[in-house]
Amino acid sequence: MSTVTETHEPSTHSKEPHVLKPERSNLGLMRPDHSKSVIIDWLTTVDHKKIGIMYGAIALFFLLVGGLEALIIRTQLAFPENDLISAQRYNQLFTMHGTTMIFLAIMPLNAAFFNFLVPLQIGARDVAFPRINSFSLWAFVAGALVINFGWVLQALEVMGLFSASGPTAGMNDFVPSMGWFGYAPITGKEFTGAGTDFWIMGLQILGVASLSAAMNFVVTIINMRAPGMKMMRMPVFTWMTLVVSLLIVFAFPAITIALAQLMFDRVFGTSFFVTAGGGQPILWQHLFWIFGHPEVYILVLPAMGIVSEVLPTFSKKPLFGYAIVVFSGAVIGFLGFAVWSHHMFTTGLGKVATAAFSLLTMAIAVPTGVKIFNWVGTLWGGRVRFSAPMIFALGFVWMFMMGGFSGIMHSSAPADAQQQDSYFVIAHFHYVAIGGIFLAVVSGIYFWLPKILGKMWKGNLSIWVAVFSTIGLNVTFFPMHFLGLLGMPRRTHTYLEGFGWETYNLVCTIGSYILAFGIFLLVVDIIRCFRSGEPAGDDPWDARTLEWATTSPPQVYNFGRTPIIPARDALWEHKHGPENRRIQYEEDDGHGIHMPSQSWMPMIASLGFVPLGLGLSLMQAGVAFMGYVAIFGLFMIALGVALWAIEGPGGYHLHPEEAK
Amino acid sequence: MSDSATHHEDGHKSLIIENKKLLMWLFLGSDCMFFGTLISTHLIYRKIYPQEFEPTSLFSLELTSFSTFILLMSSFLMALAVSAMHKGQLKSFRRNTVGVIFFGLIFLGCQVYEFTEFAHLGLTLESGTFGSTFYLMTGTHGVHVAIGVFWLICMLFYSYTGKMDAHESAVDVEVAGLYWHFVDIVWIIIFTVVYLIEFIGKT
Amino acid sequence: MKKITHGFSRLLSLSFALLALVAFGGCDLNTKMSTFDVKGPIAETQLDLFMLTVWVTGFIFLVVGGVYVFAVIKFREKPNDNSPMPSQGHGNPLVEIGLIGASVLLLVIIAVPTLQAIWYTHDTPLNEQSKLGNWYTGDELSEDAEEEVLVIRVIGYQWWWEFEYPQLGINTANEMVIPAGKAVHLELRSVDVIHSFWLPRIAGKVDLIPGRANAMWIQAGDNFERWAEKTGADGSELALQAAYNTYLEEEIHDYYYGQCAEYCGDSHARMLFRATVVGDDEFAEWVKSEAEGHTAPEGKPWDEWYKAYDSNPDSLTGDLNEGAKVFMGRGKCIACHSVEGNPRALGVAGPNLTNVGERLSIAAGWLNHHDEEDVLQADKQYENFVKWIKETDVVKPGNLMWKSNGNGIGELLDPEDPDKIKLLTDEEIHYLALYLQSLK
Amino acid sequence: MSEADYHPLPVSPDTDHSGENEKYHVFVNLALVLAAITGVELVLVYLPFNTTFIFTVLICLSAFKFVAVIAWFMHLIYDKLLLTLAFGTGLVIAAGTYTALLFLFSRSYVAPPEIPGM
Ligand code: HEA
Ligand code: HEA
Ligand code: HEC
Ligand code: CUA
Ligand SMILES: [Cu+2]
Repeated sequence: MSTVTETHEPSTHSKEPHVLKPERSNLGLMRPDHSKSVIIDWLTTVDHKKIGIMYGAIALFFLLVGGLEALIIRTQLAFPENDLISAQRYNQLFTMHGTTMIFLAIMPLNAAFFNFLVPLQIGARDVAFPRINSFSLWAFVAGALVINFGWVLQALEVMGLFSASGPTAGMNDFVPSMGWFGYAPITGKEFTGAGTDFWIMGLQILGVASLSAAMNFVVTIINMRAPGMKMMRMPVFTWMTLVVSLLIVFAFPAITIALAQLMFDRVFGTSFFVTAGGGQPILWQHLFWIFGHPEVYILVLPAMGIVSEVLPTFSKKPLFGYAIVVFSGAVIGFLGFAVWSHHMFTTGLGKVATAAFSLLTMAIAVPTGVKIFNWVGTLWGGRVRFSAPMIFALGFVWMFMMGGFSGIMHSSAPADAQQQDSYFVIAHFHYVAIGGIFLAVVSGIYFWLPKILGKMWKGNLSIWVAVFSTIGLNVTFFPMHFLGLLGMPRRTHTYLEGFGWETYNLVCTIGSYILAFGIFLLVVDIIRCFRSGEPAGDDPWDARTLEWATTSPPQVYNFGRTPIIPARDALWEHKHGPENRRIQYEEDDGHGIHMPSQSWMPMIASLGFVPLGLGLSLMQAGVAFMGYVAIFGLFMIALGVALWAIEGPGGYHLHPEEAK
Repeated sequence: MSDSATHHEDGHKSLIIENKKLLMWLFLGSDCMFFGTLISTHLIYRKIYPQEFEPTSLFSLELTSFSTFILLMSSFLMALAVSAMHKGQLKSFRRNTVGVIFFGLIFLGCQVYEFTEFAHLGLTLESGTFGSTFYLMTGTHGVHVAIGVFWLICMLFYSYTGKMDAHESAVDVEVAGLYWHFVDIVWIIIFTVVYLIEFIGKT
Repeated sequence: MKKITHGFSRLLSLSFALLALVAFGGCDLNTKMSTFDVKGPIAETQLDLFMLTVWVTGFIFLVVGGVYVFAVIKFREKPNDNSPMPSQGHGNPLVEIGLIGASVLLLVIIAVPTLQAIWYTHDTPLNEQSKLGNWYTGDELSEDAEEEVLVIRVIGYQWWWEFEYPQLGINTANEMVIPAGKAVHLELRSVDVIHSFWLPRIAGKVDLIPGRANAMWIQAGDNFERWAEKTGADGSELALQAAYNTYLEEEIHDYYYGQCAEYCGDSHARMLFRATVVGDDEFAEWVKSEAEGHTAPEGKPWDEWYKAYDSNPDSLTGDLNEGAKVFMGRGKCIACHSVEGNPRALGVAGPNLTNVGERLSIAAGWLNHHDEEDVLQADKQYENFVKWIKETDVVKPGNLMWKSNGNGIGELLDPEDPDKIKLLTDEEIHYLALYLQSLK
Repeated sequence: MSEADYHPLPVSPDTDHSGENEKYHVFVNLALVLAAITGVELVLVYLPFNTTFIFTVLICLSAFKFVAVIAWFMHLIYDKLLLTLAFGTGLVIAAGTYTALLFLFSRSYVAPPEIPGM
């Protein structure tokens, strides 16, 4: 193993070098620790950093997929009565675009940051349950596969090689096509085919992945902090992770049950949302948005966390009003549960309910505003350096504010009656999604990739990424406000001439290509950094938090010895603060560092979801033997969990100086 | 599943709550939302279609009270089992756990009986919203009970392997216990809002 | 670093230039479905509220954005800046509280009119003038109906609209007719999936949800009091009334565009509708003609026509008779469509075709045959009928008229060989189109 | 069970279990109370009181049982406050959300089934 190169790491007495050999687990099988094969090493890893990197890579891939879908959408809409793609294909594209972006791109991107950073920021060895962490990752992959499998079937259908014969016989939509919030009753089996089943099963699996990951992070943050890392000393990003994890824990059950009910409607003939049996389709909307609104804060709070790290670093000042920023994050999360019906202002809720949800929604502007004000306060009197991460963070504040303001326009229910389901909504949430979350995530990538890879960015391509993506996103999404107000409904695959929408649509489409070029440059920049970046050093940005105190990239064990944290902004205080705020390290007790063992079982258990999900969905489409495949999947999950329980946690000890 | 990086001495616990215990409480908090969704779905449809279905003609208050009582007692035994484990009294732990498992199985038996009975009388998953919500809700609860029984059986077997560790295993049992009690309190709610209130003024 | 700052400011200026171009560069806000060019109290209330939110947030945007830009520029790192560390301030509770207070205050400015508007749009416009008894000049109404406002039951189907007028006993599709200046109560129902009724220039949308009884108010143009109050006009009662009528005639009387606003399946984009706003007399006339419906071709009574049709169809000749024969016969149109007056055309699965020849569009507003001035163009209309009957599934993929469990016109069987599908021939379609054109 | 397979476990020294014996009595008492309440509930529905009254009492009784099991059987009152927070947040959000949801549904919004054309 490698040696510790941390500058402030006191040297420890050296140990006799010896080679680590994998041991047997309680099952009698060899554990995949210290495997020679890189692939096996990554597949079985329980290292939060590797898991984070995998989350990030997969999420970036899906960002491109979702973006590509958006580009096709935009191309179709460039001209009135365009027939580049059929109505059905268009509907599938926007459904998959929304689902992909939210569940397969932004959420896992956030998860990537959580995984990589949180244990480092709190000075922990790893997350609380490393194997559950691996399970979450692979369950996410399984869900992504199941949701996207429809594209394969759809391709086969187009080639005439497949058609549905089961309960959804005659329907040829194998990719979900009911919108990302899948309002009943269009998800019923009279209206949509197997695509809906893939969507249900995929989201259900992604829900399992998110829930397990979120619980893991709450426990990690509460229990695994280094000595002295009090709650109010934690970096804001870690705080936001905690809030988001709690939101996931409490919001996902609503959609899990709703999806289960929907699945029962489709498979077992229940009538939760089927009008013929007395079901009320509107119940779905409530259950979905009870999850769905907290979900949008699940997406944005990590972005706010990232920005709250970047702004102070590049202003050389502590975050203005740390406690209030943290508190307002928690308030946003909590209030987020009380506003779900603002997505349903046009469903006839009644006066009192409409008024209540209107006012509650407006109230969210206050804690959000507090954050904006404190970010401005952080810049005020600081020394603002325009490094790459900072440019994007500054862009975030501006663009997010704009998106927030259109949110406020929505929150006034009577005004929303004109905006709901029009392009105005699309404009609103793309401003918060691209202008907000996406810019923040890019800022995070520019900020932390040197830590992750140990390599520094080359040159100033980042400026061009900023130029093209910022211009692109404004040109794409600003005109959409006007489109919406001029009456263009969303989710329409084409439109007639003469409604005054032609120019705007063309401009939007051009903008989306500019944006795509910006993102293309980002990918190029990442590849360049990866392939030929210069060594970054431990702390290239003169940053403030603990993750910069270790090596870049960090060692498997994160910190050779556990740091003792004397203050908030621990590294900053260490570098610039008084003597008594230096980071100390715990005495070496000679045992070495205990490392968790790697394992196949989480992956086996979670990949069992693939046959389970596909089996149940294909059963609906009438493919033979799919019931057995589903049962096999169930069996695989059970087996994985059982072996996981029996094999025992294992673990081995590392001595950082060994290799010397 | 003992799976924790802090398994050995190098972990630092900020608050001295066992990881697993915290995890279980979080899960239970989450489970409140799960059952909240199920129960409220049921109540909503009862509220808007009060005339659609007359459940008192199906429900047997005697049977349900009996199974409620059984579940409460199992909860009591579970509490004793956890306590025994903390005191290191393996024998007492086993005795109580067998009781819990036994009662759990009786409860499941009652539920299976109830379901088949109702199905005979014409209430099925397909018979309107009442059937749908009732079966999914009580069924999900039943699955929870079944998982709990399975878990405790595993614990019981494990106690004979001699691998039990004083502290770790006590926590494991406590966590299983928390789960079991939660299943019990969910039933307390269901018993009242799904069964009992239907009978008010109808007897 | 200098280069970066440079790039950043260039980026800002460039994007602003583009934004300005897009936002203000010759765009017309008075389009067919614009929420700016509104008519009537409901859409006006909604627009006013929207503009209020724009002003308030715009104000905040300028202030906060201004301070923000100022901070970024003022406190940027200057080259050769050797001054010590910036002061490490952690926050200032007074500033925070002040800003929170200010935000709350600004929100109240939005919140109060919001509440008023919620109540207003939910239970307004029931005014004396809108009661049917006070303006409806057509046939006798029941006593209850005289005291009520006009009710229209809007029923959403994949992908067309049915408009039923229960008090007047008529039923039409895709193009509704409403009186100017009167409040109208809409009952919104759906039979399949969720749709949403959106007539932007008259009112914001409300959804049609299966299993749910939704309702909304619409009103095209102000009623007399509101108009008088707004214009501040005064004069004799008679002069005022005349001025008011001119206002209705010139500003409100119009052809309005609406569209389904909730995703409802494949052809959601092609589920449009129209509302014609007319004066009281014109409305009564329209109701009368809807209720009477049509006679058989050449003014024949239907029982006579059917007698001839049943005994010897060949005796019925001429374009319209040929069309009617296909309509009642091989086309099976009457299985799904009703035509008022025709005793056998009683189908309910498709739109009511009474006066379909008068409508300016078919296929739920997707195929239009009117010019800029909303005047019907007969040749375009003919083309559209032909196109619709010939390529129903192309115009609206997934449409029930084309395929519907063997009843659709894409599934018509050959009478000679019932195992084969035989679509309508061009000739048959030609006659059908002529016949449909004659339904006015 | 023979003595042979009786393996007493050493009590881990780091945790204090002196309270376990008192808990035993608490548990027994609680079990009795819970059983009694269940009995009372059962009788209650048969009594000819005002329905709202019975309804309220039933809800209160079951809420008490609910809280009691959590507090004592599940040790919450003996445990760290943080656990109460973790669980309580979920409970409060669930209770609040779903109570609100119940009020959002009303019979007056249910459309009568006869729709022309159906
Ligand atoms: C990604 C995250 C995200 C975020 C952060 C937000 C933030 C907000 N959203 Fe948004 N929203 C979405 C994602 C998001 N939204 C999505 C995806 C949809 C559509 C779903 C779909 O239909 O597909 C949607 C839809 C949506 C609707 C429904 C529209 C409709 O369909 O009719 C509404 C209605 O109220 C709304 C409101 C708000 C409000 C009030 C905020 C607030 O949190 C914003 C608060 C921020 C500010 C206000 C700016 C900064 C504040 C200040 C500078 C302080 C001073 C300001 C004031 C006093 C006003 N949103
Ligand atoms: C966080 C989420 C997120 C993100 C990031 C985006 C990103 C984008 N969205 Fe998204 N969008 C949604 C969430 C998001 N969207 C949701 C939830 C909906 C609602 C869905 C529904 O109605 O159900 C929606 C709907 C939606 C619509 C409305 C469709 C309709 O209602 O009919 C449109 C239309 O313009 C659109 C456009 C775009 C564009 C142009 C981008 C761009 O920002 C994308 C930019 C990215 C790229 C262009 C990728 C880069 C690509 C390359 C570099 C090419 C090379 C790649 C390969 C060869 C692999 N989106
Ligand atoms: C199986 C049922 C069915 C049959 C048979 C049928 N139609 Fe239709 N028709 C419909 C439906 C449903 C619509 C609404 C389609 C839409 O706009 O989405 C429709 C719409 C129309 C319209 C447009 C009405 C409008 O105002 O938009 C015309 C015209 C029409 N049909 C004519 C015909 C003729 C002529 C025939 C016979 C050759 C016929 N239909 C047979 C179901 C049917
Ligand atoms: Cu009907 Cu969209
Ligand atoms: Cu929302």
